[in-house]
Amino acid sequence: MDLAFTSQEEAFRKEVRAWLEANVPKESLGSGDTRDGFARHLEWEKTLFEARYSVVSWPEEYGGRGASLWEWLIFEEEYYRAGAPSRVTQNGIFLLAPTIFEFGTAEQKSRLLRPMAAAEHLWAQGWSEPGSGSDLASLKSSAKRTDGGWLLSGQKTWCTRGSFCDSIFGLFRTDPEAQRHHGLTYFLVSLKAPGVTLRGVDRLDGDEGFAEVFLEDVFVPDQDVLGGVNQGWQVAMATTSSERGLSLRSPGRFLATAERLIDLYRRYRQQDPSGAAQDPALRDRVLKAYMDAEAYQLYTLRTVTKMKSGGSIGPESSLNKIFWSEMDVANHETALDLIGPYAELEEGSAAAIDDGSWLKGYQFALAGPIYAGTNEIQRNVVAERVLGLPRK
Amino acid sequence: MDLAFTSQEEAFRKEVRAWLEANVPKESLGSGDTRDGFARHLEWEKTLFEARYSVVSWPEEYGGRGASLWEWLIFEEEYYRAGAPSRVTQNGIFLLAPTIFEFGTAEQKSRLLRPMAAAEHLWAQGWSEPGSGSDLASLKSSAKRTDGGWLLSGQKTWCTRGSFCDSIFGLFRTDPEAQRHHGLTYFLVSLKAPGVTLRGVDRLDGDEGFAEVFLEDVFVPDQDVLGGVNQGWQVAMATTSSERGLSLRSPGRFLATAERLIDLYRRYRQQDPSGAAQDPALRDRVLKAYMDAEAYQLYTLRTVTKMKSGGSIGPESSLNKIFWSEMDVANHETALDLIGPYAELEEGSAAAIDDGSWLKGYQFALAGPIYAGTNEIQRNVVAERVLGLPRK
Amino acid sequence: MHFAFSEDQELFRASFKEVCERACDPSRVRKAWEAATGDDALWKQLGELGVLGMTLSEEAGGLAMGELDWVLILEEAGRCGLPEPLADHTAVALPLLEELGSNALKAEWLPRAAAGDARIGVLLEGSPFVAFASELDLLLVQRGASLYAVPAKDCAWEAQTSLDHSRKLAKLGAEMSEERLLAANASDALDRALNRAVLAQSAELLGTCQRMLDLTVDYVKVRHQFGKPIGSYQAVKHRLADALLRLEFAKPLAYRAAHSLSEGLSGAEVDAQVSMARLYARDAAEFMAKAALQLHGAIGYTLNTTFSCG
Amino acid sequence: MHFAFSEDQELFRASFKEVCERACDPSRVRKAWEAATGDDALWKQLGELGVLGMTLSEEAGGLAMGELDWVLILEEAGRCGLPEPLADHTAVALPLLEELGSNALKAEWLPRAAAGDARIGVLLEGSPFVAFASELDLLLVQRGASLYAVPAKDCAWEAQTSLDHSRKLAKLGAEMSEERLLAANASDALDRALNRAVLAQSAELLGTCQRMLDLTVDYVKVRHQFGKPIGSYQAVKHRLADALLRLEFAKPLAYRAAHSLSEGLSGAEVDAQVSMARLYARDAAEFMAKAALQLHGAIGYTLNTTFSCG
Repeated sequence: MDLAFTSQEEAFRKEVRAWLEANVPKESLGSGDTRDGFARHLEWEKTLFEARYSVVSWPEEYGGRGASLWEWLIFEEEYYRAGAPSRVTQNGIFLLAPTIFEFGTAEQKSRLLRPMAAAEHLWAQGWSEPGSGSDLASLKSSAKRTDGGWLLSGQKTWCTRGSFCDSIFGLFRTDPEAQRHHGLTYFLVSLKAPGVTLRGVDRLDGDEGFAEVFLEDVFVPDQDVLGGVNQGWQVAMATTSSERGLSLRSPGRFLATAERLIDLYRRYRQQDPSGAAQDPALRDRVLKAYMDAEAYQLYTLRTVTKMKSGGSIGPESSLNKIFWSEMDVANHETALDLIGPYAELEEGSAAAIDDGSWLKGYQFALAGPIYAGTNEIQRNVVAERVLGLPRK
Repeated sequence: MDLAFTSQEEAFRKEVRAWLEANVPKESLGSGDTRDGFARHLEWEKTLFEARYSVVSWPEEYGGRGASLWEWLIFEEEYYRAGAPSRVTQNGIFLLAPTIFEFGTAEQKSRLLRPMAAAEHLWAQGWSEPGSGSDLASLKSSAKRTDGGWLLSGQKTWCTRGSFCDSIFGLFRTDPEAQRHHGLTYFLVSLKAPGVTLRGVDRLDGDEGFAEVFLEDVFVPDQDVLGGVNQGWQVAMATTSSERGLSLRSPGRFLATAERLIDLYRRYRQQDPSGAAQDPALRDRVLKAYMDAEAYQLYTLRTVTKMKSGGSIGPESSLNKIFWSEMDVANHETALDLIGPYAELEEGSAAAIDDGSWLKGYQFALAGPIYAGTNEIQRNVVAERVLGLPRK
Repeated sequence: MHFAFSEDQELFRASFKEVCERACDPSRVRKAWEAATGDDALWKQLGELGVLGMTLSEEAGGLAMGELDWVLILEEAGRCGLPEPLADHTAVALPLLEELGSNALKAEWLPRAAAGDARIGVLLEGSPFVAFASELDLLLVQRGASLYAVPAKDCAWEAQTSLDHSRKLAKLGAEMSEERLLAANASDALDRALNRAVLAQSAELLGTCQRMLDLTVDYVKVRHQFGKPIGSYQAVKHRLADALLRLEFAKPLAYRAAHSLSEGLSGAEVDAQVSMARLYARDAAEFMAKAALQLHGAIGYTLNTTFSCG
Repeated sequence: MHFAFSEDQELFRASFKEVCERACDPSRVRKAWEAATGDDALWKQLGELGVLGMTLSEEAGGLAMGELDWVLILEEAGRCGLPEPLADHTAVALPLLEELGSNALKAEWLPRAAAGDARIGVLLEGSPFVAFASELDLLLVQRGASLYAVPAKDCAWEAQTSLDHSRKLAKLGAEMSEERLLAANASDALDRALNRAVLAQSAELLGTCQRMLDLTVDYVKVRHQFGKPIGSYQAVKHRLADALLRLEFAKPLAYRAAHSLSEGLSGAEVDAQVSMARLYARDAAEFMAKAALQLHGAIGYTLNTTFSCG
């Protein structure tokens, strides 16, 4: 067992930290799920790409640095530590790209990856349909064979930042005879194509960050099928596993939240002599935030060690998802309880604490137990596939 | 709304309190689930009966006082407040008797009730079988028709204090063709009858308070069928509802536990300057015990008001069961955390706090979420029968 | 001992419920989020129903209703998501004004407040914000043991954007001066007002919780995944059973506190009863809100559902 | 960065596991509940395996194992429910004795302790009771910054009955006198000993938790109600998934603390790491114990199951 990073890795950390200190915008970019905020976030994405920090773990040919998993963890830690902007490109980079690396043709890789890393081509996910959320295999959108490609019809919903993106990726039923997870194919669909209609959906947090996508005989060429025809379920599972797994939620994010929470607690403890900060029960919750973030970091280090030793993360990634998503809600709740009556003030309110970022963060956190497989589904997966309990 | 008792009711309270003060044994009787302790408890039951306090809500002809539900609540409050011994006759009085009152013949009432109240004839329940716990309707014990009665065979388990009792009550399959909850009959079975074998089962708390009962062609006369032949399920449901419902767990018990806990907390707060009692988070839990007990009392007052106004308690009694059983566990846990390393000492240990009664109480409380319908089943009942969610 | 509401109390609740439900259909609530001011027609209608003056004495043109009478009304308002300052106005401000106000002030404001021609708000110590600030006509302000009355036009609001867009918050900018003083040394009345404010909030929370539960139960009955309603899954059942459990055990605590206040009781024990009512109501509503959001899935995360308006 | 145990560490665990499992079949554990003293043959066997002296230096005839080496061993002991004072003896007492004892005392006790001919216990400050008291041959006692050694025959035990009948508790009756003094001003060594004691307990709790989980998973797969295994009900699944979650996130905290202690680190940060290990291990074990009891139903409430011996 060795819990230190190498001097090379520490050097990388220093370099990242210095670059971030010099480059992270001093002013908030606003929410990346609003039109204006999204534009500002895109600028930042381009800055990141130019410094080759947008996809550090990718091969150099696609704009990355070929960073190891350890270096990636270090990068993420520093990124969140620096309070750098959220990544509006994340659905492409973290959900679609792993699938392209695994199933894409050489042509797809060279055409799609670099523009994705450069934030020149923007991707939204198109998993859910109105009747298919947790039960993704019940989806109804279909693709009919046509000359040189396919004609896609149907409706996709909860496409995060769909209104601002160029393309979506998702599953469509290519074999109308097949049932459930058979006969599905993984498509990459341009939102500019004729037959596509987009509708923004207002979210609880006030942003229009979701879109519904309606498709009516939308032509998609064969080159935009990812993986084999009728193999979509297997292909997609690779992606959802990376959504659930290690890649999306690096420990750095929760460590940074815990640090911010401790800082908030210290401020309140001084300035609010009759408030919740004086209640030791609240101090216990602040400590819990810190300890949970450490536990999550250590758990991740253990998992990465396993992967580096040739192991893989299977259904255990569900434990990961349950832990971080519920920790994130709890930590933001603690912050809101700490700031008491100011908790409900939104960004831009004169009296808001930390410009309403705790409320915003809470709303974002509340989605955690829902998306990427609800935590109910995740607990089923843990029980059935890790503990071996009977499905029925 | 009127939250005061009448002067007559308050007079009854005074009388009960005075009698208990004069008569409750000063020394602990030990556990009623051991042979010696049981004998001492029987003495107490007889004292109660002679003063007409063993079944205050029953009609006078059976040894009661015809007390109203309000008076019964007052009696129970005073009983627990006085720290009076637990009732080893409770399975008969609280589980069987309501069924006899509802379904018994005049002959059964006059033969069975008074000896039960007088603790001259002792009853144990015989609900569960090795393969039938939560799923009671899957029971396999059977009864064959014979001249003047029935021949019973099978196995009953978890019969509380069965080793010390005279009879059990339970369900047997009288129609071998019928499925599940059809074709069952409610029998009263003497444990002295030929063909009965008893085996004590050691419990987690060290007492032999459970028995397994094996029956082999045990003759039970027709007069000991309660309710109609093949009507056993309906008849038994009345009993289980009273086990779950209002009667078994009067608010007085939890109010008394909360008072004892507050007293313990006060003592520790003074005498243990570095212990858990100094942690405000623990104080919060002590307060929660008190508040929960009050909430439970108020909930019960509301329920009794509804019953007095002609309403009935239906599946809502499951809410009751979940609440008191989980509150009871939590309150004892708080006590154990308070006494820290002394928590694990059993009754009779020189260094034990309050003679190990908190550990004993905790072990007893832990059974709460299991017996009388597990809390998993209770939550199903609430969801399906109160909220109307679909069974499948 | 009789722990239930009277027929009259239930009847008044029922007639209020009818008006309130009609007034609070989701599209109307959503409009309230966007509107700069309140819905004056609705406020007037509540005045005609007698609800706005319900806590005033009969001499003052009110219904002389005590806490036990109005607790169900505010529960109903919470259930419907009524986007109006009903609780502050009826449970806190009007009784304070009637008790402490000069005859002139009372004559000026009470009839209009009861009739639905004015909204009166309060700012008790410990609260940094005034709710529904932009809709108010008069504000009562506590400073220590003193109470002041400030006409809305002199309030110098600093508006805040709050999560609940219908309940517009503002910080008060005005200084309290001698001519605005309503009463000094009014700590008894103010203590009672605080208890009423907390009870009123508890009642609203209970109603909100009930509404979220009802809507979620309805949703999980019809939303199908894996070939059956999600309400048939045990995880969903148990979560909603737990929500009901919290709600049902919170209610009697609120009603008991209402009863004590109605009886004119005061002191540490009654204060504790009121605090317990709030603690349990808040716990139930918080638990339910998270359950509702989780069980609605992605759709609960949007602004398009009745649920996010409730 | 490599957060995993070495092959050697895993191998030693495996050979200990084999012995331990054989030694701890439920009937043997149950016998230990009733026996007045420990199982000397088993203790001897553990000595032969090298486990009892594992924390001693090679010069003292030990295996010079650090915290990172023995944390898995004690986890295994917890998993098997080994009814012996292995943790106190190896993780706390022997290193203290080797560090602070006189040559004469070491010569008298260390070889016998390592060989399995003696059991050495400890009583650190803050603990009112000595565990496995009636089986001990020597007891180390902390008083402030001093450490004393008391032969068992002079301990003047006041026996207590504890819930875990195999782990016999007693209060120490003996006074500490000058001739029993091992070391004064030993606070550094005692601080480290306390950290080792807490880590050892965490490791045992993790093992116990794992065992309860395994047994409960086995039980809910075979116990049928309403025509299917109870392990197919979502409430059961989710409760056990939550137990696994707690266990799996507690483990790395314990291993990290073991690593820090092995590296010879000390100070507030390491103390905190050790405390976190215990907090999370205790939380996991407590959660699991209640789940195990509940999911075993009435049978879990009896003394006849492996589970209540685990």
